[in-house]
Amino acid sequence: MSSLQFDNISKVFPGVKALNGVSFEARPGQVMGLLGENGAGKSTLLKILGGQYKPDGGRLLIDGQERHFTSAGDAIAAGVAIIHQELQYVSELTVAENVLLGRLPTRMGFVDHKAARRLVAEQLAAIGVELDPAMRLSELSIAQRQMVEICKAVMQDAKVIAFDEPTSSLSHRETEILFRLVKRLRSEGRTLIYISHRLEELYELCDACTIFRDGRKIVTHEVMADVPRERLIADMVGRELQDIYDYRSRQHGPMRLEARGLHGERLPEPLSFAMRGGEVLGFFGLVGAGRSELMRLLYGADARRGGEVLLDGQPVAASSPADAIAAGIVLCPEDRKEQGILAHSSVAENINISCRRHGLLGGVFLRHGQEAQRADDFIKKLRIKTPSREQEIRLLSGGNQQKVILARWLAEPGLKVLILDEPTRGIDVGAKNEIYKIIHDVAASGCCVIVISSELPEVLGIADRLIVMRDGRISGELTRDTASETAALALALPDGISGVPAAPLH
Amino acid sequence: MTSPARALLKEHSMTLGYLLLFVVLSFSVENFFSSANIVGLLLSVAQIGMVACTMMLCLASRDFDLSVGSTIAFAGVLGAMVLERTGSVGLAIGGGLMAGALIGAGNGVLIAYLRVNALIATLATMLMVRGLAFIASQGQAVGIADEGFISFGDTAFFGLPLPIWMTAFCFLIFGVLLNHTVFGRNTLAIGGNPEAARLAGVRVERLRVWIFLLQGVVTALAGLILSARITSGQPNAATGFELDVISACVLGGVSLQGGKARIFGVVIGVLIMGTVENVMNLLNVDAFYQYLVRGLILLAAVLLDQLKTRGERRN
Amino acid sequence: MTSPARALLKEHSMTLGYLLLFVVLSFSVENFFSSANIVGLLLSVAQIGMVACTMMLCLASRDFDLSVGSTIAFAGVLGAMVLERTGSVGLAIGGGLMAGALIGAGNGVLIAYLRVNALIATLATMLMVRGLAFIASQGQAVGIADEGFISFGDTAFFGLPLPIWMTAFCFLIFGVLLNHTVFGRNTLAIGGNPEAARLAGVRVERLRVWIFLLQGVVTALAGLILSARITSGQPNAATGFELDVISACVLGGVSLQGGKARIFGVVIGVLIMGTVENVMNLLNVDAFYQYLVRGLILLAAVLLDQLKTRGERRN
Amino acid sequence: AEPVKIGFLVKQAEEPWFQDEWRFAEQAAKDKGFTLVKIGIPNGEKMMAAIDNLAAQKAAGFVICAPDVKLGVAVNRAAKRHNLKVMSVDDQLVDGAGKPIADIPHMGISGYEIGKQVGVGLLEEMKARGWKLDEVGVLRVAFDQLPTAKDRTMGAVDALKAAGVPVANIVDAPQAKTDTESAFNAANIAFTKNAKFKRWVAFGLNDEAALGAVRAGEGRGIKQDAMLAIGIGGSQTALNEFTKPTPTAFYGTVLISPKRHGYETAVAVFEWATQGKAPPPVTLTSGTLMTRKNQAELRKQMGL
Ligand SMILES: Nc1ncnc2c1ncn2[C@@H]1O[C@H](COP(=O)(O)OP(=O)(O)OP(=O)(O)O)[C@@H](O)[C@H]1O
Ligand SMILES: Nc1ncnc2c1ncn2[C@@H]1O[C@H](COP(=O)(O)OP(=O)(O)OP(=O)(O)O)[C@@H](O)[C@H]1O
Ligand SMILES: O[C@@H]1[C@@H](O)[C@@H](O)CO[C@H]1O
Ligand SMILES: [Mg+2]
Ligand SMILES: [Mg+2]
Repeated sequence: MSSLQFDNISKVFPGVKALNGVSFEARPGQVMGLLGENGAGKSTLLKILGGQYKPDGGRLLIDGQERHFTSAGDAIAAGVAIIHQELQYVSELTVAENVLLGRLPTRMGFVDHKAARRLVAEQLAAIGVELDPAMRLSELSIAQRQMVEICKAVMQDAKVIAFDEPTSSLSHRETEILFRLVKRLRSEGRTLIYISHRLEELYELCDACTIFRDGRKIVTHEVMADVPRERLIADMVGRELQDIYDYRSRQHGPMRLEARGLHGERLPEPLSFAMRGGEVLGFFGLVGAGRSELMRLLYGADARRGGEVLLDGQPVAASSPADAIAAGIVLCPEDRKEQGILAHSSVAENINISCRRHGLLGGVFLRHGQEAQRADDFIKKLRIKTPSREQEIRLLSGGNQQKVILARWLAEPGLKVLILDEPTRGIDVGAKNEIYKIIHDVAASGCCVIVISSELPEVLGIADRLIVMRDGRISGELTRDTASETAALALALPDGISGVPAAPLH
Repeated sequence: MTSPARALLKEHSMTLGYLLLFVVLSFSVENFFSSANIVGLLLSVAQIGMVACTMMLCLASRDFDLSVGSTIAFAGVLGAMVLERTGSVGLAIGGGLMAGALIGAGNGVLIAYLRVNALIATLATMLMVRGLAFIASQGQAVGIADEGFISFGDTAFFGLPLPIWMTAFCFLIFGVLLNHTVFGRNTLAIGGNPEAARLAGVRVERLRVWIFLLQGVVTALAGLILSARITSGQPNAATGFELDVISACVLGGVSLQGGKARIFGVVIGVLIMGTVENVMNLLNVDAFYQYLVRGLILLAAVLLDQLKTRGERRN
Repeated sequence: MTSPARALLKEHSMTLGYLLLFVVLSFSVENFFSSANIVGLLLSVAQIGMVACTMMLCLASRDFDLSVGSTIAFAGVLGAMVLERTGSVGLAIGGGLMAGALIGAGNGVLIAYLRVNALIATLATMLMVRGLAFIASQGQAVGIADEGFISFGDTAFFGLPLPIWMTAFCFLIFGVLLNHTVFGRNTLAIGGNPEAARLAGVRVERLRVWIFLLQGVVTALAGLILSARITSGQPNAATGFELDVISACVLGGVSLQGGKARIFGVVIGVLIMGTVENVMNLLNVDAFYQYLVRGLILLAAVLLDQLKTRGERRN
Repeated sequence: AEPVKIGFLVKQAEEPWFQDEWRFAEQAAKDKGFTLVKIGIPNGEKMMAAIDNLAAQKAAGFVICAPDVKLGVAVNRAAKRHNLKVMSVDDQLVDGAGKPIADIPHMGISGYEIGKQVGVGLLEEMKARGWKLDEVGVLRVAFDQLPTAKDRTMGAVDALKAAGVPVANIVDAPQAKTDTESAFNAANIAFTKNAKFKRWVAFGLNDEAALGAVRAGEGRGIKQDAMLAIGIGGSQTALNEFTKPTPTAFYGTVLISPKRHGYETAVAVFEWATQGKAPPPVTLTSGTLMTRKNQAELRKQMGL
């Protein structure tokens, strides 16, 4: 099997030095973790490895041999497989076709659909994923699509496999599967690269790690287990960070938001919950538990079959997101790319799209100066890494895009209820810490904050109270004092399954 | 109803809808259900049908081709001219097809490699090719006298003229191509998500050029057959043809956003277009009202399809 | 070069290119740079220019409108008929605009609420509205005798006829609308990512209906002005107009994928279209070669633009 | 017995001229007791479909104005195949070599001759106004993609040339489409290029083309006293000009009779199919110059 070496790699985009003389090496049978703040250049490095970008300088060596990839096909042919941060699938094709895209088996010139399904079914089974290879990707949940992507990479039988934040849209069960898979691949002697912002994961999987900051390599630790957590964080963000959740208990106000009997197409039964002003309410559950569905109903994004929402005792006629926003309820959606960003618009535009209606000149014209100022303020406040507010948002790193969407809602002046669906997905520790601070600040100002997260430590760390969902139902509620990983998981997992190894708490 | 049965019904609702329409028309419209009329109907959509096969691929790969009408005209004119000069049917057909291939490949290169917007690129070729057809023929129709060539247009096998067989053959070929070859699956992939296809090692640019090239060849073939049927190459033939073909595809469920195509749907789309036209003429509908009816039918068909997909989503 | 200067240059490269072209033509083509010719050129693109303003919005929101040509004809015919019956200029204009608004709103409702594919929906209205124009006028041009109405077509201010002022005014209005209002920004947003826009509080459906409605009104206005210019409402006016307008927009950098639009670009796009036509006629280019040249110019313009964006990406 | 069906296929159903032809053919159908089937055939493909369609309806024969005269062989073959009687109207069908097809009887105008009438009409009025031939610009609104359009305008050109108009005075204004606006734009440019002429005569393939030239002239101050235009057809477009309170530069139009064309051809095919009475091989109808002055009486004469 092969070793992988980056030698003095550089890549410049207009206004951004994404990589600046990065060198390190990954060996066969090793999992090399890559860490770094959002925009540090991790994904860019993988895109160079995958033949998507040409480096502006430096060399890429596999088994000591210099490689120049001019297309993704070259990289695949050289035995490199990449699982990209932004999922790359074709929704109208089947699981089997997606997995074998570009390499469909043929018989006498015709696609051998049966063989394709069999091959993929075998591989899925080997990994431990239950999926029908004949289903179309459009019918699957994001997590399932992610598993398909992983299967695709594994099936290339590559010598070098790189994972770019593979767990960001997986929940517990799939994460387990993935971990097992990574360990197996390592034992087969492949060279693995693993990017994640979740330190627990890195500790569990990686043998060594390399830390990036601002496009530069800071350090490579050859033995991951020896490096203390604080050290990793300090290397990454360039400063010390104590408790990243930074929980502060607050005084809760009177009852503020009540959802009564919300009923929608994908929920088996009507759901209700209520919360006080100043409260941070966590929603936990496995993928597909129905948390997003519930919040979309509340927000007016999906058609309601029944139920009502009361805000400060007054019914909110939210039949569309616009109505909800007008009432002070905002939602930061889970699927950033599909539902969050206006890809070709600028950072400033993405921030101002909603709140600008308050500051119109004569009720009609935009105040460009004010909008620019607001954008700059948020870029500074949330440390959004962008060459300017005019940069197209799609050119930002994933984590920074997330911050821009968050800024969009924090800019709402009449904010009363802030719903965050997986807000820290793909966000670095430093930025997470900032987001948690913001969550607490917003709550402290008397707003309701709802946080959906599949990261158990996170919800436990920041929420005052936790609602757990399972199969479209609310399966239980935990207060901050009674909440623990085991308690939450017991409520989230299907009956009869227990003994799930809990990730170590910080 | 059991779920697979329902799925099947949904899958083929358009087909069933068309069959129903067909039966109703057979009973209500005089002369509709006669072999002469059915043959006439099929002949009237032969060209559209052939080109719809490749247009389906083109749309499925998220592209667009406005130049087909001009290509039909040019291939017909060229074929007729070659025939006039050389008297060789082989050369005439070869020349026409070659021209189609070149036009298609040109479109493909412009769009795939030079990244010109497909609408503009093919609008430009549409103009240029039409210009060439006029220039080559000096604006005059080029007559065809060769009986061998003309027989392509009207020789019948088992009661059906050759053009109908050719169209059926195209549907077969391209159906297989779409569903059972790597070419077809990759076409859907680059339409559904070009980036994903590229990252999976699909040679996106090359594939797109091939699709356009095929489209050019098939369109040229349609043009040659048309010229045989009307015994002349006409420089102003098939104006507006492109919109008819695209409509037939979209009626058949091919998505303009790429990534979705079903050959069966396209067959139905083509038949709907032809049937409407045919019945209106049988019923002697006033020319002005024909516009109205055609618009309404088009709307009705997509609305129906739309309601179906909506209902589906609800379930 | 400093970076902002370069950015500015890049931003306006199309404009600079056009200005260069203009200067070159002024020196090389006899009669080109004369006030009479410039006025004629501007008049010849007045209708296209007006409709391009709203088409820009339509494309920016990732929609498409093929019905504008028919709407021009229908509004003109209707205006002329109302004028004939009532003798009231106000009613004629009001009626025409109202019809345009209805057609536009109809398109909008079909597309936004009933979710019919925009190409098919507007193709259907294109057919139906053209049919209505023929039916209303019985296929005959409807004469206009009212001097007040006719004066809309030829009264001149500061040397420029009213239609040109109207077009300039449209560019101004829609430029402001696009860049300096929520309406414009939201239009770009729904074109860029409709789902994200909806979740960000944009009332997507309503906005789309408004865009089409505006398009209908402006198109009807263009139709009325045209009828004043040619002193009759002609049911077969402006065929093929839709493609001209869309081409002008795309030439001006409006993306068919939605989300991108610049009013300045559209102005340039419209001017390029008009200038090419104008110069070819001044140079006495043969009608058949005009097709060729028009295609080539179209290609050249987008290729140039394309190369520019590519160069940019390389840096 | 079922009534006999006779088809009437025209190349541009939207054109007023063909609407009129149809109207008169309909009249004939009523008078003689047959059924008329009207189908528009904008191109060769649609034409073939329409003939098949007629056969399916068991029609006995049809009258046709084909989208292109060279479609003659195809029309003939299709008619023979389905055993249909066929007669051409307006435009005479020819074979691949350009020779008129003898089997198909024809009634129509000669585009070239009509064009000549336009030229003669212009010459006469110029003379009446005392214009000097070498000082007048001649504007040919051209649409040479269409053979009949070329025939007509070249007929006019030839008539003018024969009378002594200098070739250098003849200016082409190619229109992009056959509507008024295209003619307007084309004429505008021609005026720009030839500012030296203070007086103009103009013509085109139809009334719409002539009208575009007139409006363009007015926009540049070339009004009724400095310009003369004659259209072809005698359509509503022309009549609208004549009803204006003050005369415009739209001086006249060569009126051709849709009545004879529509009525007589339909009857001829009907009688041919039912009584075996073959129509004469060629009947040419002539045009008449219609102006503001003689319009009422002329139209009455023609039964319009
Ligand atoms: N195509 C591009 N054009 C311009 N800038 C880009 C492009 N791609 C990436 N960048 C910039 O390069 C820098 C590195 O981005 P990259 O995606 O590699 O970060 P990352 O480390 O993967 O971050 P994250 O953890 O948020 O995914 C960022 O500042 C980003 O904005
Ligand atoms: N577009 C869709 N089409 C069909 N079913 C869907 C779709 N999106 C979600 N579902 C299903 O609806 C149910 C609830 O999904 P939802 O996204 O609300 O869950 P969640 O708890 O938020 O999980 P996640 O972590 O994936 O966001 C799941 O069974 C899911 O598979
Ligand atoms: O095409 C013309 C038509 O416009 C009418 O003028 C009659 O003759 C035909 O040739
Ligand atoms: Mg990344
Ligand atoms: Mg969710």
